[in-house]
Amino acid sequence: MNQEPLLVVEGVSKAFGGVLALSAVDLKVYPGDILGIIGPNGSGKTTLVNSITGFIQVDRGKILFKGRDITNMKPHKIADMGLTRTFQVMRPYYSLPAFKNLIVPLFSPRARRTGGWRGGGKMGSRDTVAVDILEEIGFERDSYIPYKTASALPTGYLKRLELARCLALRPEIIICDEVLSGLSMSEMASMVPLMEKLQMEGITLVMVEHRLRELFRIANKVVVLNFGCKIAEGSSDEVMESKEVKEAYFGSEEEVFSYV
Amino acid sequence: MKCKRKLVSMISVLLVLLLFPTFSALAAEPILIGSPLATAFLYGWDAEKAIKLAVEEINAAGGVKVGDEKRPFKVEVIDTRDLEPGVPVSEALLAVEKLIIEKKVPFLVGGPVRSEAALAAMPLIAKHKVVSILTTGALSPKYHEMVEQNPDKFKYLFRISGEAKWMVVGELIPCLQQIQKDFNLNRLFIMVQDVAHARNGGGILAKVMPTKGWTVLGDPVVFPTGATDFSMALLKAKKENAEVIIIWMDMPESAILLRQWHDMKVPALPFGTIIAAAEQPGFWKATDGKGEYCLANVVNAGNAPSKATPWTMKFVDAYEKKYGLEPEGYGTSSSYMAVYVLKDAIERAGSLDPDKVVDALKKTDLMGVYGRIRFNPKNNQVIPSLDPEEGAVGTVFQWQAGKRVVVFPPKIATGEILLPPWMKKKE
Amino acid sequence: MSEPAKDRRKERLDRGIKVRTDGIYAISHWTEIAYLLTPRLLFIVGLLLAPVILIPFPYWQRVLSIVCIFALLAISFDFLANYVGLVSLGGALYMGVGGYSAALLNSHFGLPPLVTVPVSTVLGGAICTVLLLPCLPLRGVYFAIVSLMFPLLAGRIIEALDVFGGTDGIMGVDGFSSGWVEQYVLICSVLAAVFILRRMVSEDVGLVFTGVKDNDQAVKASGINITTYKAFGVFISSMLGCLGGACLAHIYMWAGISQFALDFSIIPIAATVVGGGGTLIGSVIGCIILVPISEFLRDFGTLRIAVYAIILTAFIVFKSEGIMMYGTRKYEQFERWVRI
Amino acid sequence: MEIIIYGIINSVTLALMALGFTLVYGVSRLPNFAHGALYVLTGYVAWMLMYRVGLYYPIAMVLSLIITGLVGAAMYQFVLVRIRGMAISEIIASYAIGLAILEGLRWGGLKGGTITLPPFVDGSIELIGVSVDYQRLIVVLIGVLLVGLLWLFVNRTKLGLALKGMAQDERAAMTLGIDSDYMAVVAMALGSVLAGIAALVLFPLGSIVVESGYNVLIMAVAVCIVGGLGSWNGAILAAFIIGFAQILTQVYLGAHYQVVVALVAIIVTLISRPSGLFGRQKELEERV
Repeated sequence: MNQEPLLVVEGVSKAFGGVLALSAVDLKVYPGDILGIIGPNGSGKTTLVNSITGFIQVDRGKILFKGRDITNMKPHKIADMGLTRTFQVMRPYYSLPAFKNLIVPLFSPRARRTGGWRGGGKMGSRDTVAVDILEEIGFERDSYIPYKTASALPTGYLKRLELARCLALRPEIIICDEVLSGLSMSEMASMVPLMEKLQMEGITLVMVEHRLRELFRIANKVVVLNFGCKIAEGSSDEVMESKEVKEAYFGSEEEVFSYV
Repeated sequence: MKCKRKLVSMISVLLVLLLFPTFSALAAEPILIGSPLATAFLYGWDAEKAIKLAVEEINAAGGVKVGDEKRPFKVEVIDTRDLEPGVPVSEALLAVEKLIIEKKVPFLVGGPVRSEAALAAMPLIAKHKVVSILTTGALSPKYHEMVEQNPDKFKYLFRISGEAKWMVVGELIPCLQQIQKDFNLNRLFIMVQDVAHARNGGGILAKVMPTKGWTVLGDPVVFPTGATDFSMALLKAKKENAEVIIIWMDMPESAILLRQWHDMKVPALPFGTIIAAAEQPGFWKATDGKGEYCLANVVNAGNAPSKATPWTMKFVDAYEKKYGLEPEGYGTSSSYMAVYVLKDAIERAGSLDPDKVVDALKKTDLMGVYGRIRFNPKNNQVIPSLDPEEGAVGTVFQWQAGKRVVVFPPKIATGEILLPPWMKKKE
Repeated sequence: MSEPAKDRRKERLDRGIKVRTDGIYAISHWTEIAYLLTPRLLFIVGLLLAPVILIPFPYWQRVLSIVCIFALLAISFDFLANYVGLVSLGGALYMGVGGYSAALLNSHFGLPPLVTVPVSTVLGGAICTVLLLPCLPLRGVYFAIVSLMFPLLAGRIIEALDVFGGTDGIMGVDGFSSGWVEQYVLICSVLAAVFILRRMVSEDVGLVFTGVKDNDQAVKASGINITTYKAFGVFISSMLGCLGGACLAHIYMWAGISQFALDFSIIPIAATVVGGGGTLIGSVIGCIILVPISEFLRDFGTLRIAVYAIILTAFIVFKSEGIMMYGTRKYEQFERWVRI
Repeated sequence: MEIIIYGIINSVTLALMALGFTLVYGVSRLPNFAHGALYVLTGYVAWMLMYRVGLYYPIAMVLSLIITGLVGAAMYQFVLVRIRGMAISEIIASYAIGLAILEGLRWGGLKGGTITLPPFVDGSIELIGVSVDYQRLIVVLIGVLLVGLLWLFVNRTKLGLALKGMAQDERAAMTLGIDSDYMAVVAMALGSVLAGIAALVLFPLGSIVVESGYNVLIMAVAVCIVGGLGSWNGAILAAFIIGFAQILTQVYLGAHYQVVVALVAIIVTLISRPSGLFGRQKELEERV
């Protein structure tokens, strides 16, 4: 991969009160990557996501997206450039049917510029486009599921809904904050091919995860955070072998296997 | 969608609307007087009591002679709420409209009380050709100035109580001159409330007094309505050796000012041009007697016991007999008088026709509770004077040993101004 | 309704006719059409005819105008609170800005009421939006408190600076050419506001507003600037308030500091609570109920406010859904006890 | 000099007004907008007991405090508990109750500003060339005493510690066996009593009028917001900032800007530093 990196994070630091949540984290994401970010609880993963997407202001460091400086830009501007994210705590618009949840992103300037999903132009109303996207992401089109109110959907569908919300923007990068956690085995099993499919369609994915096994299967590069510092980077195998990771993250070897 | 409930509620509202006005339409015989007053506040309730007293007396004496028949008065009091905090003036206007449109009153006696409400009501009252005599509250000179500018449109609007300009030029300044002569005091400190008439009045004083040999200490200190702490201004007055403090506030909190003045022993005579708290008989109790030596202007004679005319004490006694206390705020005697003036005008006009009554009112010349009542033909404002034989006299009194002693104008005075013991008479 | 027993619960079911009228079958039979149209027509025709019905009671015609002004404020509050998620306790700000701008336009530039009302609606809306712009990032109680402060402050500033006529206010504003113009301008505005807004909130834009209210993070992440939409919401709602204020200024031929009075902030909220928040029509119904009550209670002086407050508390605590929601439920559903 | 002395007096006055409000909010996250009404109620009840019933002043004071405490507790127990957590409903309902109390009192005859409580000690004293009446000194004294006692109560007694626990994390406190509803009732009663104490020491300076209820509420809210809602240190600091700012504007700008100062302080604080001077990060997230 000799391309220009799509997303560059340089020396980003962020402190809450006296606690250093991120200290000088570097990151490079290339087009087509699936980058995994792992780390124990409280290691600053979500803070990193929030910093990149502009939801919190960083203290130091620089974030570049497609060569443009997006450090501390407003979240909606960053999303408008094509860098979207999902939320760890899913909060869909519960009172609305699933497909209506997508109206909001479809109404955004970016979605209107890019002409909705697929093919561009005025391909029917936003409702049809929304159902198309949901089908894309695994909602059965002719079933009642896309029309069900969001509050009645199971977790698996809610996670997909989060992804669908990102897809509606036709993003270049999706940063997935724990889309796999909290899912049942079968739900996860169908989620992994979905991620791969998105990669095939040319979307770069950054996945922040707890579930190491599935992540290692799809990620082509993994970054490990601990106490706000990057302690390892590389392919999944390299990371697994890394001594720092084992010591800092997993503790002892027995625990590694019990965890994975 | 929706709403059997809505239907039910709408119908019931309509029903109530249909039924309500029929009650009041029945009594046609008496002559209705509408009184828009802020009945929960001083200047409202005292006026209400006075108007009712006058109506009772007139009816007991047989009523009003209109042409050949004798008809009684009937008062319709309505709460304008215009002195309540947070209530818009439009409420007062709605109340006035209710009197005019629904109760169909041909005459208004009383408020609205607050100056801006009274001013705002002018076009409305004029539009309906209702004869109105303003008796309480509003002191703004703008009221009769508007009448003067637009004599045709506003010819129905009279004011029988005093107004701010005369109070300053005709009463306050001469009274201060007298104090200067008697006690050799000449350092003046001005405290006013943040309302138009008070600020204007304070401004005029600050401009005029230096030409009369007084030293005015700084600009008037303006307090917001409802202020409860006056110590900073009092300290300043004390530091700058003020000798007379002019207070112009129509809020009850002014009692606090006087308590603070007493507690701090500020060596200056408090002179309330308008000082709502001190006007009331209950003031002595409210301040535990700390308001002694406070001077207050109650606009018209009769609001405190005096011998301005033979009628004055008669009114004061009747009021005290009926309500158990002496007349209260500055709108009391004028409200009482307005009913009699109206009766007089109706009897002379011999009809209830507004234009005829207006003409009769303009020719009023009656020896009343506070002197000779005549209206200035140009602006329908009662003609003021320092002599009860000449016009409507004001009253400045001083609290002395729990009593209100009238000290100005000299013609009706019942006592002398006293200085508080902690003030030394200058030589 | 009897006391709920332990072994049974209340079940609510949609009425058959409600279900039928949800879809295309709504036009299949006159009963269905009537079911749908009656309440709406009742509302529209009732409001439109009200001035005519009230001809014998001219005073109540005027009360109707006041009802409409409060209704505009209540709709404005309801829309902003329940669709945009900004609880504004400062309806009086809109009222005052609208009133002052209409009065100034009329007395300084001599524009007739039918011009000043729309102009000051838009102008006032813009002014209020600009004033509130710095507060838009605040949420919930904090926005509520700041918005409550604005009208108080505006009144104080006019008082202290002695501008726009100071405490006397602006007098000599032209009235509407007749009572009919006044009433129908107001009634049509209320109806238009209700139906346009109800349509708008169910459109895609409305969904974005709902999104801003429910989950602004997700809206931000969807590449939408929430401040723009909040500002837009404030603009719409302040336009309604300013419209009311402008009309009030012309009705009473006067504008003054007391147009920033607390009543203009409190009564619309009370009406919305009583009528049912989030329905827009509910707030109008609330005003239709509360404002006349206030008139009946006038003879009792300040007790009126106490009664008002008690009604308000009772509704908030015991029937927080409001009359409108309650009515809708009764109209569309029936209830029965089932054993469990 | 007088700026300092009267600044302190004014600040302590504000702190007294705000203490009850911030206590209730701190413990149970309940913005008690009936605060001003409870303030006036205490003064009125004390006056009634003294002049209509004829009790001794101290007894009347204690009794009126008890009554106010009960009213506050009842208000929570019967009304506010049903709408816990819905902030806007809480504001509207408590404000409405306050309104009902205040306007009911006005209707029942509390008007005109002719009734007042006697000062504890009459007279005044020269303090470094500035004359101050004793009552104001007592206000400062009681204010300081009250803050001290409150601190002791919160940090040294079981009930106080429970309240503090509630204030910090209601759920955690519940898991530790603290009955949160009971605590909220206690806090509400305590807050009402604090409002009552403020009324009893402040009313002798003025007269008992309904309007003071609204003023006290505005000032209490202003102080608490500037200081950070629920933060006691913040409230006291904010009372001093606003207190001195008011005195300074009164001296240099004019008394009618006093309220403007408070309002501007609120708006500026909320816009620039939404959590107030002493607010916590968690609250910041709630607000912005």
